[in-house]
Amino acid sequence: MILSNSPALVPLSLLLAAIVIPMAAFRRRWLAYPLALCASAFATGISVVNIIRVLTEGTIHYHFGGWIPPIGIEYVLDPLSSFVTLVVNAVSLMVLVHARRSVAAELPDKSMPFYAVVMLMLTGFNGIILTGDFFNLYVFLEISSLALYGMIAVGGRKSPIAAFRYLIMGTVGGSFYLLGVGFIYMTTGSLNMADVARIAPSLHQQPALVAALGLMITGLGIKMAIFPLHGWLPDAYTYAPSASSALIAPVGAKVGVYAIIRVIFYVFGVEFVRNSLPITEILAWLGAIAIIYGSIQAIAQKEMKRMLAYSSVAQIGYIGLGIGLANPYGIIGAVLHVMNHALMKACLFLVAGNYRLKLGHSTIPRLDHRVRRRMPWTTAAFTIGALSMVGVPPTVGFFSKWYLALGTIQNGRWLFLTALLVSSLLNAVYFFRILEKVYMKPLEGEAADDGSVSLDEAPASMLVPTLVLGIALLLLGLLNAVIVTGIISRIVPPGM
Amino acid sequence: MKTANYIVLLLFTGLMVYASLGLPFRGDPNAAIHADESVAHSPGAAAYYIRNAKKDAHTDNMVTVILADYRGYDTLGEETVIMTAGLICFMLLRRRKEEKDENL
Amino acid sequence: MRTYRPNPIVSLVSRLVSPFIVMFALYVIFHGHYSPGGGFQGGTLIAAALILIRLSEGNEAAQLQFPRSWGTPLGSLGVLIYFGTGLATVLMGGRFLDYSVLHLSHHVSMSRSYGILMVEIGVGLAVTAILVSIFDNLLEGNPDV
Amino acid sequence: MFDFIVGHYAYWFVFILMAIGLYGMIIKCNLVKKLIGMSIFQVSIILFYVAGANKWGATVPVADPALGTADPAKYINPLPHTLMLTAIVVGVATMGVALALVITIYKRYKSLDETRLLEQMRKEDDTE
Repeated sequence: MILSNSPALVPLSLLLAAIVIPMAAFRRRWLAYPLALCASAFATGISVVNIIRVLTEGTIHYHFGGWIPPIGIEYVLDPLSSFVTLVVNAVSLMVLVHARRSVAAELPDKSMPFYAVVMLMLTGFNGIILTGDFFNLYVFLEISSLALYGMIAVGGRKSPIAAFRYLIMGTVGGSFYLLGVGFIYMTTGSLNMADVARIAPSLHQQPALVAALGLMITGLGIKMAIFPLHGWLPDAYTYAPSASSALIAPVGAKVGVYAIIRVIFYVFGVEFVRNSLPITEILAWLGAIAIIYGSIQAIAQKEMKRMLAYSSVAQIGYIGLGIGLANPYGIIGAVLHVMNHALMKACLFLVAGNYRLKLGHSTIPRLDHRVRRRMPWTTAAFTIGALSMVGVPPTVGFFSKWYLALGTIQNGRWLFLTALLVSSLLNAVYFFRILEKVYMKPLEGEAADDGSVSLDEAPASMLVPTLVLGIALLLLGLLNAVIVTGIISRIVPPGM
Repeated sequence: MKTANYIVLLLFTGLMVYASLGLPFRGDPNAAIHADESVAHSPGAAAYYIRNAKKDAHTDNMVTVILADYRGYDTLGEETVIMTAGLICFMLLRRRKEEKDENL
Repeated sequence: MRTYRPNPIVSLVSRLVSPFIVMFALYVIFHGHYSPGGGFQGGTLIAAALILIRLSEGNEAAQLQFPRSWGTPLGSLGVLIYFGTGLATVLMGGRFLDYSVLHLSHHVSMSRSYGILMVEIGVGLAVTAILVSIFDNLLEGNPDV
Repeated sequence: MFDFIVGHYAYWFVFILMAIGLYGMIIKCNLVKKLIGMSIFQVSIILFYVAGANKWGATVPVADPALGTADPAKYINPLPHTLMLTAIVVGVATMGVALALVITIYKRYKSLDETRLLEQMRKEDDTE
């Protein structure tokens, strides 16, 4: 029974937790956290089962209510969706383990609704990833967006403004997507993605279908925060509470990326897209601009969370570039970077959270070598994360850049290759200035108070997930070939 | 910034007018959304609902049957959306007991 | 803090109308199978009746009718009714929300009909409770009240 | 030509509404006016779907024993109506959250003007 319903169980178990938490934890606040953790762990377990099933049995279709697709709603479990659900759930589980202390410190009286909203956000993400129906995707997109607005707005004094700006942008995005679905439905008469993929080629560049493609990519681009539409991202990540930004940053924008990959490569197909609007070309250019712009902005920031937010803009640029190249290496690089960036960003945001808890701040100019003495393990995790962001070989960050570079070479786009190389240098600038502060010997005058610094590491519940993610960055880098040949190479859509 | 927004607005309106050229005539019973069978020979959902809703669920109102049965999962999502909104309002606006006493 | 002055006409009319709104709402929910209507529409109407009392009689008096603290748990209960129906279908061996396996009646189609009714009741309860709770929370957060 | 106008004028009016809503959302500075624009935009999308569901000479999608259910041409398309019920609920939920945010912002800053709010936010950033 669990096996035959396994695709649906991932979002449903999280949804059940979201329903039960407000009832069970209304009087007993302490129940909220264990329930959320159990649901997240269960969802991760089911995602592992799903990926094994996909690798052995091939693509699995799950029909809700037993109705076949154009009539009812279906979930599609293929290598891409099973891989992305596993990444989203595993990273969120790690961050949730870490979140207990920082939620208790920052949102002491709001823990019950906070965990329920986190569960709803994850329900929305998993629903978006697994669904094979356009309108169902919209519903789950709105669930996750609403939950994101709420999670951002519970922060400090400035967070409601950031959340409101995100809400306006996000609603424009969601409505554009819904309008695009309307055009698709009016011209093809179907809401099922596979069905539309069969019908669309016979309609020959119908204006309404072309407009639908443009509207959907714009709408999802806002959710993904690709360069000119990224305005909501830095404020939202900076002013959200630590636990929220650590949960949102690794996986939040990736869902938009995933939906764009689905729409471009699996529904309309590369041929249709190339002949109608130069969407892939635009995405590649925007990606390249975002890489440079985000990196330069990140250098200028003083606050660690804000710096990481701008570096997210740059990293999403890499993914946009990979999608825009529209060749097998580009897709492999983009999907691999979805996983890598989720792991790296989670690791770095957890480090920022640890610093905030123990030092009371995460401002870059105020970090110095004493931090290394005081929190050696956290600093070690930070070092691995930073090296991975720069793209130093044994870490995962190197391999996705490698595939993206191969993709640019295959298409002969030397300008994009230059952008990739320059951005690595810029990444090195903004991470090494922190590493320099932490590792270099102090100046003569400051050496006096060296002895007074004692070991004061973050508590185990926060340290363990940080270290697990740090080790995962190294380990998955070494196992990279297995992942690419085993799963990601099967993702490359047909006809490419 | 303002000019950029006006340009976005103009672009959007232009795109919409362009798109409307390809839309089927309103009320045309032969349009793709009303069709029995799509171009790719998959069954057309709307015609199927009209024919079979009464038979399948013993219910006259087709909208109810689609809402709760054929596309019931969408409606579960809809309930989840409104529950999310309720929880967020609760999280943002509900004051603590002590705070309330101070204000009174 | 604004003071509340009762107005006899407003009070009388809203007290008089409110039960009829609730009755009509129940008709909309339960007659949704045969005429336009359903859980969401009916739930909104019940919420309108409750909010009408809150507006005319003042927030304190209305607490006797539907206490503020019920909103979130009752809303979750409504969603749980919907979810539970789906879970029951899974436990009976069908796909999620496949009401035909519930065997509520001899005929498969009647079984589906009852399944739809259960779901609509859940929707109505959730919408009622959550709309009232959103109203209460907006009122509570309002700096001028 | 005239046929084309008769077949499409409803969509054009909906697009005008959309442009008005989008204007309110991205150009107006007052937060509540933005929300009014958002509401107009969402309602215009609902109208777009419902306009597309129309069939000349058909009736509401409630099975009528006198008409039977064998001929789909006798009932208008029920699917867009169902989808829009869901979209209405999503709009209501978004509006609820947005109003909660507006109340919180007003409580903290005593202003609803976006440019002034952003100015104040940057000023607070610098003093920290």
